[in-house]
Amino acid sequence: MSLTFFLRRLSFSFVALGGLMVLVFVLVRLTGSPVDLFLPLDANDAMRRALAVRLGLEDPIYVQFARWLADISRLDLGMSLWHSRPAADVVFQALPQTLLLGAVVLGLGSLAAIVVGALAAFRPYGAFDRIASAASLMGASIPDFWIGLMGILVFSVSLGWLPTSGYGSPSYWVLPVATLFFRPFGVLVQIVRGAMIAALNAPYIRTARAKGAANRRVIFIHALRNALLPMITVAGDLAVQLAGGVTVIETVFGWPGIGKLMIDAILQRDFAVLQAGILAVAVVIFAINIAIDFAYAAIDPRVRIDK
Amino acid sequence: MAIGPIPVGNAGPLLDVRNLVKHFPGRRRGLFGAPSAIRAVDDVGFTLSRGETLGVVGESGSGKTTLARTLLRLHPATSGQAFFDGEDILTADPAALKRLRRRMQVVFQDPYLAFNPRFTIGETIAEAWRIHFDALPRSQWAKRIGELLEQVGLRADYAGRHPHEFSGGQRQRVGIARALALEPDLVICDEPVSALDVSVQAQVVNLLVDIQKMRKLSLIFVAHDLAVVRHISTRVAVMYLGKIVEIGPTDAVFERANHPYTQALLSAVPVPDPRGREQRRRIVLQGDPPNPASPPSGCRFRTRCWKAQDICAREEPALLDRRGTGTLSRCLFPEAGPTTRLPHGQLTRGQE
Amino acid sequence: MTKPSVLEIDNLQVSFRTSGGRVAALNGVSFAVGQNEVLAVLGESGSGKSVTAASVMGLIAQPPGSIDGGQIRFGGVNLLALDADDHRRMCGKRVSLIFQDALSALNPVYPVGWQIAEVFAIHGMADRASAVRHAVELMEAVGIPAAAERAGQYPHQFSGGMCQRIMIAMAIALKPELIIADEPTTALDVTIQAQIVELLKETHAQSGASIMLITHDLGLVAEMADRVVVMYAGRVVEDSDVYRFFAEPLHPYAMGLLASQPRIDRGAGALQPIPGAPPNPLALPSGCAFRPPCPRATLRCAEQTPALRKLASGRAVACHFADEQAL
Amino acid sequence: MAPRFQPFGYARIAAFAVVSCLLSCPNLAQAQNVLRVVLQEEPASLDPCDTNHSANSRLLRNNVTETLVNVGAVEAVIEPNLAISWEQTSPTTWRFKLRSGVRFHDGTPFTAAAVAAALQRAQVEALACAIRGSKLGNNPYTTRIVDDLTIDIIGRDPDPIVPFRMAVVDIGAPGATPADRKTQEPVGTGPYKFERWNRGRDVVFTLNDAYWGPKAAIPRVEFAWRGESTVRAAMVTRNEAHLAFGIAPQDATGPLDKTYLNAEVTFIRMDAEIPPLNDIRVRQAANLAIDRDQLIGSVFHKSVTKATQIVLPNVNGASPDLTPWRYDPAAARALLAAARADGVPVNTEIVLYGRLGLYPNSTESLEAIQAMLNAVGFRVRVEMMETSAWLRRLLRPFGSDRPVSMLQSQHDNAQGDAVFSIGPRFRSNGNQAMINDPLVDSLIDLGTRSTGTLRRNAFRLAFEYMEKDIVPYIPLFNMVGTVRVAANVNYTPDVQANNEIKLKTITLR
Amino acid sequence: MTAGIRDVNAFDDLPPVRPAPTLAAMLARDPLAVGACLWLLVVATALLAGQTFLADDAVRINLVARNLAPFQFDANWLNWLGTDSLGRSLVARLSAGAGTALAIAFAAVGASLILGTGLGLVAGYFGGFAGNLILRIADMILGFPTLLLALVVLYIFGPNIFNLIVVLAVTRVPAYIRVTNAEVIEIRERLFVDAARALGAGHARIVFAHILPIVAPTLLTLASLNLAMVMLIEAGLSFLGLGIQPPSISWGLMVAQGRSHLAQAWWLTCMPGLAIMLTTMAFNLIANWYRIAGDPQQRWRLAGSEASK
Repeated sequence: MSLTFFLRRLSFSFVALGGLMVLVFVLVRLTGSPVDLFLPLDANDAMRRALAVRLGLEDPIYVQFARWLADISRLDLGMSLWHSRPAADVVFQALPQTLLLGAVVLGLGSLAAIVVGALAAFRPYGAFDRIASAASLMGASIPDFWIGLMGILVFSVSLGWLPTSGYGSPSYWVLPVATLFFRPFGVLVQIVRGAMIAALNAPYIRTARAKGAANRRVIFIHALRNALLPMITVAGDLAVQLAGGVTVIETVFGWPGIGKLMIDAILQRDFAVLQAGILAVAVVIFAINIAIDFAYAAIDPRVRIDK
Repeated sequence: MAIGPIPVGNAGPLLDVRNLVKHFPGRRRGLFGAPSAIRAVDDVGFTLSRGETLGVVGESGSGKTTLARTLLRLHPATSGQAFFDGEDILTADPAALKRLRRRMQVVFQDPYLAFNPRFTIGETIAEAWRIHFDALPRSQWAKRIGELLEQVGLRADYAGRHPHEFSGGQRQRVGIARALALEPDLVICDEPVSALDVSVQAQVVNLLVDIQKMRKLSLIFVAHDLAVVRHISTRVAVMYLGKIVEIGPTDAVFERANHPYTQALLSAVPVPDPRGREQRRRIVLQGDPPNPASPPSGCRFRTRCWKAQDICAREEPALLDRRGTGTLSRCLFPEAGPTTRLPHGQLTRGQE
Repeated sequence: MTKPSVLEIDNLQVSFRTSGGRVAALNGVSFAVGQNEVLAVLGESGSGKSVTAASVMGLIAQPPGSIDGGQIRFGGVNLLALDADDHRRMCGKRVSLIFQDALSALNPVYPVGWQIAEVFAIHGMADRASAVRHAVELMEAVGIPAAAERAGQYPHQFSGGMCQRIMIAMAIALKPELIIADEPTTALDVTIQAQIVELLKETHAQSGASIMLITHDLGLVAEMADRVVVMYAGRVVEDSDVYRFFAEPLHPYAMGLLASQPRIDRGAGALQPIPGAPPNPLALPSGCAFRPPCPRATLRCAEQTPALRKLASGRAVACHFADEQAL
Repeated sequence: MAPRFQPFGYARIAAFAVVSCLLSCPNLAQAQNVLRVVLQEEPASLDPCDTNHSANSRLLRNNVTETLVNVGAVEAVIEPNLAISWEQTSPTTWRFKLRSGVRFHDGTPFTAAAVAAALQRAQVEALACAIRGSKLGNNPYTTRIVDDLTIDIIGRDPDPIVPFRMAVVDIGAPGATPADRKTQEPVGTGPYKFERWNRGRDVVFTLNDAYWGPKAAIPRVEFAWRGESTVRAAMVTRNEAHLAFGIAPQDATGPLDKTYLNAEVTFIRMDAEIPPLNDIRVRQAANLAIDRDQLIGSVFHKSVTKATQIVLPNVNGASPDLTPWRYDPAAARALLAAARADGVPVNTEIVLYGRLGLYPNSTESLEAIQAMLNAVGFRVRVEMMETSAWLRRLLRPFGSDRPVSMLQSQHDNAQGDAVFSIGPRFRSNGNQAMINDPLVDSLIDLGTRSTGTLRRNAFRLAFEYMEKDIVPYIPLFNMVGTVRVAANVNYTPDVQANNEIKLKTITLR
Repeated sequence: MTAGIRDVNAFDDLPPVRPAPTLAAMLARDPLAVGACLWLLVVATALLAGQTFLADDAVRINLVARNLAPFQFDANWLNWLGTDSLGRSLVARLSAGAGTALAIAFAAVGASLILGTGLGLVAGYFGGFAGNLILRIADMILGFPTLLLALVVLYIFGPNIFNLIVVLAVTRVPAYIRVTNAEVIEIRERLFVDAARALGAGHARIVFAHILPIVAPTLLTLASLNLAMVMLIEAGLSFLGLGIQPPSISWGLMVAQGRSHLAQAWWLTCMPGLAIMLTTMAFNLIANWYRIAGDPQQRWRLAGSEASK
């Protein structure tokens, strides 16, 4: 990955981010005003108008946008109407829990997928492969919110082994992580398996075998590193999509993360939090993409900076 | 034979290529820098008469395939002209180009990739008439497909088969049949036999030679296999890094090569005869060819040439017949090269 | 042969499962590689020459492949009867392999020096530091300039010829008794081919290892081989010393092959191709596989598969009608 | 590839660490000195001036911050709290005597100045306090400090119910409550001190040892939130919590579940301005078509009672004499037939707007009601929506090209005076009113201006006139709430439990 | 005719045409795919029933027969899978939900398939500024969580079936653009395309006769996978309250509604969830099977073992 490429990618990301923010800014304001939601039912027109004026909602949208841009340039993401706090605070309080959950899920999912996928690829269409393929397909097909509810029903309500929901000690992590685990695992097993089959059929694997390398060495040193490349790409996409899956799971498990926050912000028309949240998600995704580029470069010398 | 000879227009060469240049964009320099150019074909010119076969040889990266593709206008040329029967291929408008393509056909290298796997052989051949709908009335398609298949040595009833059912050699025969469907004046063959086994290769070469003679076709035969080129060509052009370094009558080039690169190339080809191999000496060039994105100044071969002198870096030799042998070459110091006729020849060894 | 053999292949039978059904790739292949000998295995695509090499190296994927019978004796041991690990320990150490397309035969994600040094690591022959030192020495030995510096570079930074040199370095690293070179020059340009042939010759001269040269290139055979084994449709049809082979080939297929080869030292003139299509492994004719295009074929050829007969001269041929006197 | 490779032989390479030791279950409720309460939703703010949101007031009201007076839970009468007495000294002025010896949690004394500051702060435009909207009306109040423990509260307009209004103004410590922004760390005079708010997880209160009244029994209280009724209920069963509020009817089946009348009344508003609902017979038919008995104990909790009007009968000004609608589908059909005969377009499709999650089984209740209405000949289509969209249908301006509709609604009058309910819904200029009747308007105006019996009777007349002669609503039920109480906790929820969890009354066994 | 041509030979007989295994035969070799097809058949039957004679049962309220447990086969068959909290037959509701789920999935996938393929062809075949722009926009959409995107958009434009289909289609379009683009770029460079161009073929002929038929199997596999994905996303959105709105019936919504009865009537959540999972899995399995069956290199795995020899 050359510096040029990196810079170009960076500039594209900024343009995309800017476009996204304009879009979100305009669109959320089309959904109506937060005033009715925020004020009690019995509030009169004067009070509603006063609040709207105070929130700047009476101004033309380009004035609002200019103001928002000016605030952004001072690193001010605005005040949350409902939380009466800076939206940035609200978002950054929720972000770590989501990132942590996503990282744990993706980490475990990738690890398990690598092992299962690699072993399945060793004997394509063998017994282990068939079982692993069926299991991974099932994993990729499970609606996460459903398996989450079933998990609560069985392990918490009926058996009482695990806490029902909430955020805290490791036992609180088991159900959410297990719930979110299936899909990335299922998808990644398929990818790793495919990539490993391709890698194991590559000429350089014959070379390694001809050198006398043992199976373990062939699989984990020669084939795996090559097979990781497609996996990393897909894992990146999964990481992005996980942000969506987390939303559902946070709702089910009362997980204090950014997904739940965004849902609430949407329902409450808390524009500042919604905008800050989307900005945060976009920045995280951007960071994930950069990390993937670096991981790619670390694994594959062909994409590194040419001397 | 159902179709008579194509009426020949004005006299003069069928194809006249002048100063043909084809650059490919290379890596971009810096964030806003202009991309560098890979000079795949650089200032190439030659003429081709009716009924003549020009062999184009060179190693990978020499630009021989790019030359063929540019002449077919499969990609646009950077500059230069290529007159086909007086009409410039490179600037022809779509209608004119379509007209030209009817007279100018191609046989590709890889018989596995050159066919749409979903078409039957018959459909593949008939596609020509589908595109040039006035070439042959639809009622005659089936009959003509059968004739063409038989002409290239296949059974007419194979028209309904799919390419994957055929062997490489058979597929290449179909490729020739497809090229002949429009009764062209010129067929450009881009490495037509390099993917084939030796025994099959001979079949296809013979077929091409026969058809060429029978139909008074002009052929451009692009290949890296010097033995095949020698066998089929009346004239040979040797390319190195986008330039023609030597061009002349086949026997002259093969037996009295002027250019050191041609000499090295000829000497490198192993001769299928073990007698006297211990005494045989060959020119072994050192190192790899330079990067075509930044070719050496002056003579492009100087970096690997054992005769190179200072002037070779400053001055680019023109393509001239310096020794009056009928062969044009781009070398300031041409001399009669080693002959390839005698297996026991004493050859100079390249720089050590 | 008077020379003792390093490798003896005896009645080897290998088949593969394909969409068209089970295909026999080797129908009882037998030949031997003598010590310090360069043996060329000559054949066209589908003749089974690469499958033979893969069988020796234990590279037949099972499934879809399966080794149905025969023996591969290396140094007196039947490799096919060995435990997979024992077989593996022989590969790379006592017998090594050079592939056709060196660029793709090198792992793209590891430095070339590492890949050469790995040979030592796999066979526990050197510690890390000396393995790397050996690797650089080997790169120098095969003619890679600035070897110490280039050892840290990756395959994609090398040309095809350089990659083939690295493959050769890898193959000679542990001073094996046998080097199998599977079409080592096919993917290369002529001038680079010449370089690699020179290198192989030097390597052979210096190491004294036997070389089993798998190729379809008659020129290369003439250039390098001491003896030639011709394969056709999964069988050995001729086994001969190289001079007599080129002078008077015994098998009709070998004759056809020589006649169809265009030669750079001869001008225009019709080639004499072997007529017809190459054998379809899914539908081999009964009896002799070369029967359909063979000018000498009789009814006997369809009824009886000719065995590989040893002739008085030490040559061997699998044809009912071939013998030296007849020529 | 070697034929003898066994994939499972290598599984040990990736053997996973055994994590089960980490999975010991929390058993928090076993601790003797902690009360753990699980609620439906986390408050957005913990500012004393946002106690109009029940998520906020359930935590703060009379636990951390206190009000001058309280409204009784049984009879809607005013009881002393931080004020010990009050009197109306002029039509616009009320004088409150404050309790002495009360200190805020930060140590500062509770004085008239603190009351003045809290009231002023609650009315600051820029703060957008939640209590300002409805509870303080549109009447700006000023204060006059008479002495440290006496304060006059003065309205711009005459206001006969200032004490009712003061029951919703929580008083925070002036020194610890910034005037220009919301506080996240409330400081009040109540029996519990705010300790921390771990956002997304919990809020913790600890006992205020210096409380002016009888001290509470439990040293520490933790609040948490879960969206699912099932989960909340399970938390008590599983000893993760002591009190779980908002248990849905279907979950409220165990011996631990305590049900309380929660001051909520649910009903359906009909758009009486558009045919066919502009015909009273059609509106009456809709009421007669609902089989309320069927709904009780199925979709609604078995303890709900049939509503007669949009407030509870014990509210000041409500009518105790109204009776619930009977279920009479035949009569409903007859009324519709009569209306149809008069050319009323009875077959027009009526949209029944519902709000998702308005109360447990909100959607199902509307589906059932839709079925009942359609059974007598209506053509009703349910459309469920989230709050914002629902509000657009609930509140003026309604828009002239709207479809004819019914709208699911619910109202909570915990303050005890009908004025909080009647004006916005029935007066012609009310922001939720779809009727325009001069008699109703004048009755409401009369009641609002008056006190005592006159006020009560004016409102009562208005309610009765409306229910009999206008029928703008389909009253459904006086709702109940259910709280699951752990066996070792003494807690009895009252009618105010949706807004107030009276922690000082709770003890552990 | 062949005069003058040497070596026309008599030995190039091709083996007789081996009949390619039919799709049905290849399907029979994969028991999982057979199971998937059977399940989809069940779903299709239910779908038809749900649109016709079960339509009324799906909304018929019977407060007496509330929350009946499943698998009581002595009862009315409509109640074999239990009833919901309003006493409605789960069999009928699941059948009605199948219609919603599949209609949305097929509409969204169909729309994105057509749109994405078209745009991908433009981007891949013509490239240039427009192509680049298409790819960048696709990147942008793909670079954001589908569910979150759908959430915001549905929230803004209102949750109804049409908007849901549009949103799901738009979020899936980039996948087709990318795949089509990548494949077209590769196929465009294949020799047979050059051969067609050398014959004088125009863009239309190259795209529709040569490129599209080669890309189609890949796209169909992707579409099958996307059917599964779209179903899951639709279910998730309905679960969050931003997809199908009650009283419409969808499997995801049924899970959401059943959630408040989790402790008393597990089947309200479990049955629709299983339906989603099995259907999703069926699409995935068929995609998997087709990936092998549609690939001549892999097809032998689905051929009769030694029998064909």
